[in-house]
Amino acid sequence: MSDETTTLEKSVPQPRDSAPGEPLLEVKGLTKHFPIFGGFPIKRKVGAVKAVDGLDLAVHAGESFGLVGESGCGKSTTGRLITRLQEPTDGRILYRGKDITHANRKQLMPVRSEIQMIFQDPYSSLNPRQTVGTIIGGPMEINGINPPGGREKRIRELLETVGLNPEHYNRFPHEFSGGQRQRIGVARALALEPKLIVADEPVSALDVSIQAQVVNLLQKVKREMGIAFLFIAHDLAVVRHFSERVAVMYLGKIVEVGDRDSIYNRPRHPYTHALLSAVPEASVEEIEGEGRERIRLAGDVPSPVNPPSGCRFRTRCWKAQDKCATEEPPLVQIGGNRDGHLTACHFPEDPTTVRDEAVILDPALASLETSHTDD
Amino acid sequence: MTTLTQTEGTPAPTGADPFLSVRDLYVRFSTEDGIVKAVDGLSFDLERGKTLGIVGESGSGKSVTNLSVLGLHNPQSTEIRGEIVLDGQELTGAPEKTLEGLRGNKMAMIFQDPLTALSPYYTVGRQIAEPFIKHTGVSRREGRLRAIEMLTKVGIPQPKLRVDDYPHQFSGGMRQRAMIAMALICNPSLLIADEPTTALDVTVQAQILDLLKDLQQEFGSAIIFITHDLGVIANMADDILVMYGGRAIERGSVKEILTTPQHPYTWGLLSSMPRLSSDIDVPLHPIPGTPPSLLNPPSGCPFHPRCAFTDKVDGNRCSGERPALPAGRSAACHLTAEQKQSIFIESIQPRLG
Amino acid sequence: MNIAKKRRARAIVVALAAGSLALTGCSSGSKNTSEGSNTDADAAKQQAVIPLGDAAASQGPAVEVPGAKPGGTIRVYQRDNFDHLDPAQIYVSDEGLLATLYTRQLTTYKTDKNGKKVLVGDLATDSGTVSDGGKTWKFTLKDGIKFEDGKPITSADIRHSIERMYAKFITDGPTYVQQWLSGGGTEYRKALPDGPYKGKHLPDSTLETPDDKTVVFHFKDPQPDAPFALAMAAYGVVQKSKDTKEKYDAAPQATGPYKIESFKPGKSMKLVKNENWDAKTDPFRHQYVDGFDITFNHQASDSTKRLMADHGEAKTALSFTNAVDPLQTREVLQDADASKRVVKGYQPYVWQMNMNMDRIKDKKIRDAITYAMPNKQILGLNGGSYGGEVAGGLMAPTLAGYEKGYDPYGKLKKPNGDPEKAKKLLKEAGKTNMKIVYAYANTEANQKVSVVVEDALTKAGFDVQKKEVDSASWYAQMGKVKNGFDLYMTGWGQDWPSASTVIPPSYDGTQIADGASNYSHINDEHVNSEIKRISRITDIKESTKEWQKLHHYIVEKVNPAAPVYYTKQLQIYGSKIGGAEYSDTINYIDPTRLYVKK
Amino acid sequence: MLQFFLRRTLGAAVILILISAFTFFLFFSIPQDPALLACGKNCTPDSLKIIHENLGLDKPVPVQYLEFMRGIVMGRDFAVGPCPAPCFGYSFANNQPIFDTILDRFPTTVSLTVGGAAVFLTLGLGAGMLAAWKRGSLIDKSFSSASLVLSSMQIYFLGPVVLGALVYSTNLMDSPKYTAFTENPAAWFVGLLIPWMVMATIFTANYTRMSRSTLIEQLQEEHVRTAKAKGMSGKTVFFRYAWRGSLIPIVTIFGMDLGSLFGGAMITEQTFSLAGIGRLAVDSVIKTDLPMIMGVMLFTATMILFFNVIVDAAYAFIDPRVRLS
Repeated sequence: MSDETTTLEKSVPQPRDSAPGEPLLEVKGLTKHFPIFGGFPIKRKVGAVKAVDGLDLAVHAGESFGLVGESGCGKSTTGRLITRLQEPTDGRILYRGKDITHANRKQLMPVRSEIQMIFQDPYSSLNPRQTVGTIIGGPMEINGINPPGGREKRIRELLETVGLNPEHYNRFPHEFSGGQRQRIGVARALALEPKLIVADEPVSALDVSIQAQVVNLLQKVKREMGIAFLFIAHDLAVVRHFSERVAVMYLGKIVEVGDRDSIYNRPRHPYTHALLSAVPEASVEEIEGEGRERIRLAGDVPSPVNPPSGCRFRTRCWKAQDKCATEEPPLVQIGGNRDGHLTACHFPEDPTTVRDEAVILDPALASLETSHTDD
Repeated sequence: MTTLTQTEGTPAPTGADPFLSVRDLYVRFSTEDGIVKAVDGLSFDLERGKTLGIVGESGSGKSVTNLSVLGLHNPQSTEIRGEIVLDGQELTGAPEKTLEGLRGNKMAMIFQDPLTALSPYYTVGRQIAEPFIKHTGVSRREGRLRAIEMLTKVGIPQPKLRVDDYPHQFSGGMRQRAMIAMALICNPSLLIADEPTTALDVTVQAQILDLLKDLQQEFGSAIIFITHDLGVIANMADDILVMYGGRAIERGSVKEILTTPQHPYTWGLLSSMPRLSSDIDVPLHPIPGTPPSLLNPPSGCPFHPRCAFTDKVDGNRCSGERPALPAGRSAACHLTAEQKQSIFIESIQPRLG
Repeated sequence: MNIAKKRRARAIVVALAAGSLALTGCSSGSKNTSEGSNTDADAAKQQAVIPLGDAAASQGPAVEVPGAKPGGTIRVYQRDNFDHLDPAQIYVSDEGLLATLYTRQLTTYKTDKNGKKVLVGDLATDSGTVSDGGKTWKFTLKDGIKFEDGKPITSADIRHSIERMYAKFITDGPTYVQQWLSGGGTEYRKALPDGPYKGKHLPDSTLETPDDKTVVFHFKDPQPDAPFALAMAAYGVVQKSKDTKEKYDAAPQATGPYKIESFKPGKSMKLVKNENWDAKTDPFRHQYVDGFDITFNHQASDSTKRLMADHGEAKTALSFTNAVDPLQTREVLQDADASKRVVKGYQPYVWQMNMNMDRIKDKKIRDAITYAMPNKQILGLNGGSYGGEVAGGLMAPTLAGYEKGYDPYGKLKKPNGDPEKAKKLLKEAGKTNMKIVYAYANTEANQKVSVVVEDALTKAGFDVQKKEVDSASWYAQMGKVKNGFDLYMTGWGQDWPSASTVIPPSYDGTQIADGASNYSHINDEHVNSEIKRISRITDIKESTKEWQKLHHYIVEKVNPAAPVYYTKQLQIYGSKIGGAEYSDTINYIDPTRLYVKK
Repeated sequence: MLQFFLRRTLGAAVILILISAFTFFLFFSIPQDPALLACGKNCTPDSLKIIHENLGLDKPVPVQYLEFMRGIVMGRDFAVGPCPAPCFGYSFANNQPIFDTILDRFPTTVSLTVGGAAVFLTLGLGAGMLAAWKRGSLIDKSFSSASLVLSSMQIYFLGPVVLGALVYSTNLMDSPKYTAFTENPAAWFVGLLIPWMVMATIFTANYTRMSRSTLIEQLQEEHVRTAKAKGMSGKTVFFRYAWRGSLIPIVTIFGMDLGSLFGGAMITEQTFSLAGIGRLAVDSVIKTDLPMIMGVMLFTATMILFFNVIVDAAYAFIDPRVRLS
């Protein structure tokens, strides 16, 4: 237990570009296991998808905290747990120091308006039978908020804020393009003047040229209204652009967390390295294959039903040793890290960005490339 | 090249006849809402062993183009004009039997979502072996052996066992490997990859992209690589064709397109995407507006409603006159070469960091 | 015969099938509507007392059916399964009819050369010898009568057949003879609680079998009707060594001209010739056809269509008990070919509108209801003139003592009711706008009937409260003493052509109990004492006259139930069926006379 | 696979117990004395009492239920003699062993159901395939309109019409009749042809439409396009890839239709005067014949459950994803 507490303390650093003091949102040991039923003769719980498995993080007022990872790492579940769309199996969620982990509907009321969510799919997250005005006004109505000047006025203001024509108040979602719909989603989230927005892949369903529009909008909202973001995305470049602090998740756990510069320029965890090296860049270096690490992991992410023992990344890690299988590395500030840069690894990489030699773990690639060099 | 109906010019002539040559391709299909002008006068060439990247957003016509190369469009609702010549053989209007003989054999395709693109009802091995059996006439047993060989090649562990698995027993990355095995089993000269890594995680994407490149080296196939991701294309392609609104609007080598793009749309694409190396404090530069509807494409230059530089062009040329895409390294834009260069150097390049 | 068994499952369904207005008054113009004369003639035959035949009349073989030839199999379309084959359990017309083919009793009915009905000895040499003031009846068995297995029928078998009816598992059949021998109600069962199965027997003072050929019944009271009762199928003989108790119900031994070769309950039955039946011993049955091939589940509409179409097997087919579907009656009668292949006759049932005398105590009101009743309209909804005829009294035309034209309430003259008179009577009683609770079963026909009844009563000045009752439990609910209703229609039929099987069960005030058949709860001193008195009269002619008188008293002086209609039956048969004739004792086509035309 | 069947059997047993208990107690909740059935004329309270004792109706309902259920598993002794398991008792109405009666009637209903299903699956799927193959053609259009008309046909309407046309007025065929298959397969087939056709009409229409639309849907599936892209011929693509996928929704609907199929069989029995379970069910309810009601309910439920297992097995056969998860 003492171990966990130390980890916890260390995981809640005071980031440089955020105000000191009590974090807006604090998550301790958050866990979500989805039970799997089966067996004979009577169906019973035979296992669990360990979607989120003991997660600690803190988001401070006005900051953007990025959560990156590949599919199945639990980042979206984390978002839904924090917004209480799903019930956590274990752990605590503190909002402004108040425990809302298992708060009921009534207790949640005041908090609900302060934590809002933006969803990935702008097509399915808006009720097609409601007008834009109704959709954006919905949260106000549910929470019984009557802004001065009336709801409609407020809604028109919001439409303007997110860059939509206030005249379109009475239109239906299908009359808007994907990017515009996502703007509607943002307007709805803003309607209650939240303190924290959990944005789950807010731009990944959009066309490239539209993504930037929405990212800029979110940036503007964040700056002008001082709203904190929990920004969940798989696109490392977008997260880097938007978030001051970033956590990298792998199989339900945070493997590395730190400020933007630490994560992107001085990553310590091999997985962070692998992830960064895999991002294709539209640059000349990319064309010529220079200047960046080349790490090619083997296979896919293991199943969260039976995650590997010890360090969960060890099955795909080139540095893995026996210790990795037996001992789970704690998420701590290891030697050479800056304040608040925590890494969960027994054998971290050097804080230099670039590895000279390529790491090719994929057997097919390895054999193909050997045969080519033999030619 | 002034009339509206005139097509984009022919690409720069190369030494030999191109392996694949598409000329003045028009694809239209009728839907309940009207006629969709999916591809509107497209021409390009591809040489053996080379990779052509086609970049575009949704609705740019990039996928339709390639389905029509293989003749996979619905013949009842689709109208195709133009020439598609593969290795000297005319494909438009070719009888279905001929196309059947070519598909999966000389030309193969990899689709975006390997989960839906593989039949859930048959084993991976059977699906991989099927085109081989059909096109070479070997026995099932031989087909199976070949499938195992291909699975080994694309890096499926324990291929002798996994050959009898069903697609849903494979992980996403493995399924895409199986798709690649299936596409390459007959050693096709032309491989069309339609967003083959979009559905995959980034680490898996890196494996698949490298795999494709390595296999291309081994098989010597020409590849048409379709994607919306400029990063991926930078990694994969030799040449790039940028498509917008059913037309090609810029053509060039990878390096040319990424370092000295000429079309305002390409500028927009490049400056709107964040990069791992770009400045963080400056906002992104999105392209205003939304991609055009192909039911009712804009007149003149399809990009003009979203273009920030129409005022630099005299009169209403942008909205009234369709700019041609000249042969070779070029962009379909009414801006003069000087204008393009100065705008790029003054306002675009700084944004790209 | 009795409608009591039918009542739960069957009468209701009959009424359902007859639920059309199509026939009301429509048949008058068609050519084949001579229903008047010939059924009147039938009724006239029936209203006379059936004489008891002597030994000569009881001898076989039966008078040959003109033109009859042996051979062939007859297809039979039946609606309902034969639920009981054990004679002791038989109380319904369907099964009673079937029983005439495979089982024999001490007595039976035959039609003599003059077309007159006679009660004759069947297994017995004659219709019995009476002594001791009507208390003792002696029967002597014929020679050469055998069971299906060739064993001769002896008096011990007759004794066994009677004694087994005391056993607890026999619950469905009639109880006349048992009660006459050993006491009324269920009292008689105490005389032999386990039947003959545990070695006990009725004492000789009750039932005596002095030798193999002789059976003597010692009744507690004079029972002039004993030969009639013993003619019921229920008193068919059961061989002691072959008695399988409950299981006998599915596989009885035959004594009649046919035996049951196979029986699949609810599905099919095959009858074949019983080689051990000797025509010489049988005064009434024939054995022309080789067998009967019976299938069930044929609704009247189905059997009618098949027989009318007369294709293939239907040519040699008929239905024992299905009437012509009322909806197709006109079609059948107008079809030149089909109309030649029909027979019709009376059924033994009278439908009456009971007036609950516990609730409607004033006779003036009961009379008002009787006058108001729209008999013809009700009949119209139940098959019209082919489904029956308007009743003036409560005794059916098939009953000895029936008087044609008896009509104290003018129902024949004003068959649609006399609302004026009803109104006047009601006013006299000071009950104008009287609330009256009228119950009816929830079948289509009865629902339609309820409308015309309500209409007629309303016109007469009643405030009608309609109550719909589930048809399946109709008789169970009406049979309750405190049923809570004023008005409800029931049907009743005789067990043999004597008013003694109609008047006592329906109008004896001492018999009022839950489940009993005195539905109107009439409890009149005079009626009660007369029933007791007339039941003891040994001379049948005399008693018939007395019943007639009592009938008049009940209808005119008490009026417990408004007569509605007498039932009739129209049947159709295939073109290759010969000998089809309506039997006034079986109340259907007589199956024993049938042959297949070549 | 074994586990699957074991689990299903166990589940089925639980369902059957629930159904039986529900039926039994529901039966006694209606104010109707089943003893009346066996009580002739002069039915007095005394004679009813005797019948109650005979039928065991004098015991408390739960005791009766337990005895009944015990009889099914272990057999029972009646006054008539022993009744070996599975013993559903003797009919109140005609004292026949329930089990024998049902066994006797069952082949008819099963023949109707299975035959009818075979007819509509063959015709419906065949027509649907043809329509999808020739999409937009005259065949497709005429099938679509025909199926619209036919799907509004009811057995009790169509039955008499067909009988009138084929049997009564033209004598082209004999009246429908059940002959045991084991006895005379040809007579079995000919005798049930009309009922099958009539019974299958609505289903055929529905399955034509469904099979057409699911096939068209499947033809637009990506994996079908992949098959085409591999160079598979049109026929292979249609029959091997699209058709197989289209079976899954059809099997699903078929599983849901089982109940109405049995219902349809019952109506068909009435319409064509065939003695099957349906007729038995109606009769036993009208007559308040409890053991028969119970027997019919349990048999029908078992049958439906059994077919459901078959449907589930069919799923597994068609779709390996079901098989292996």
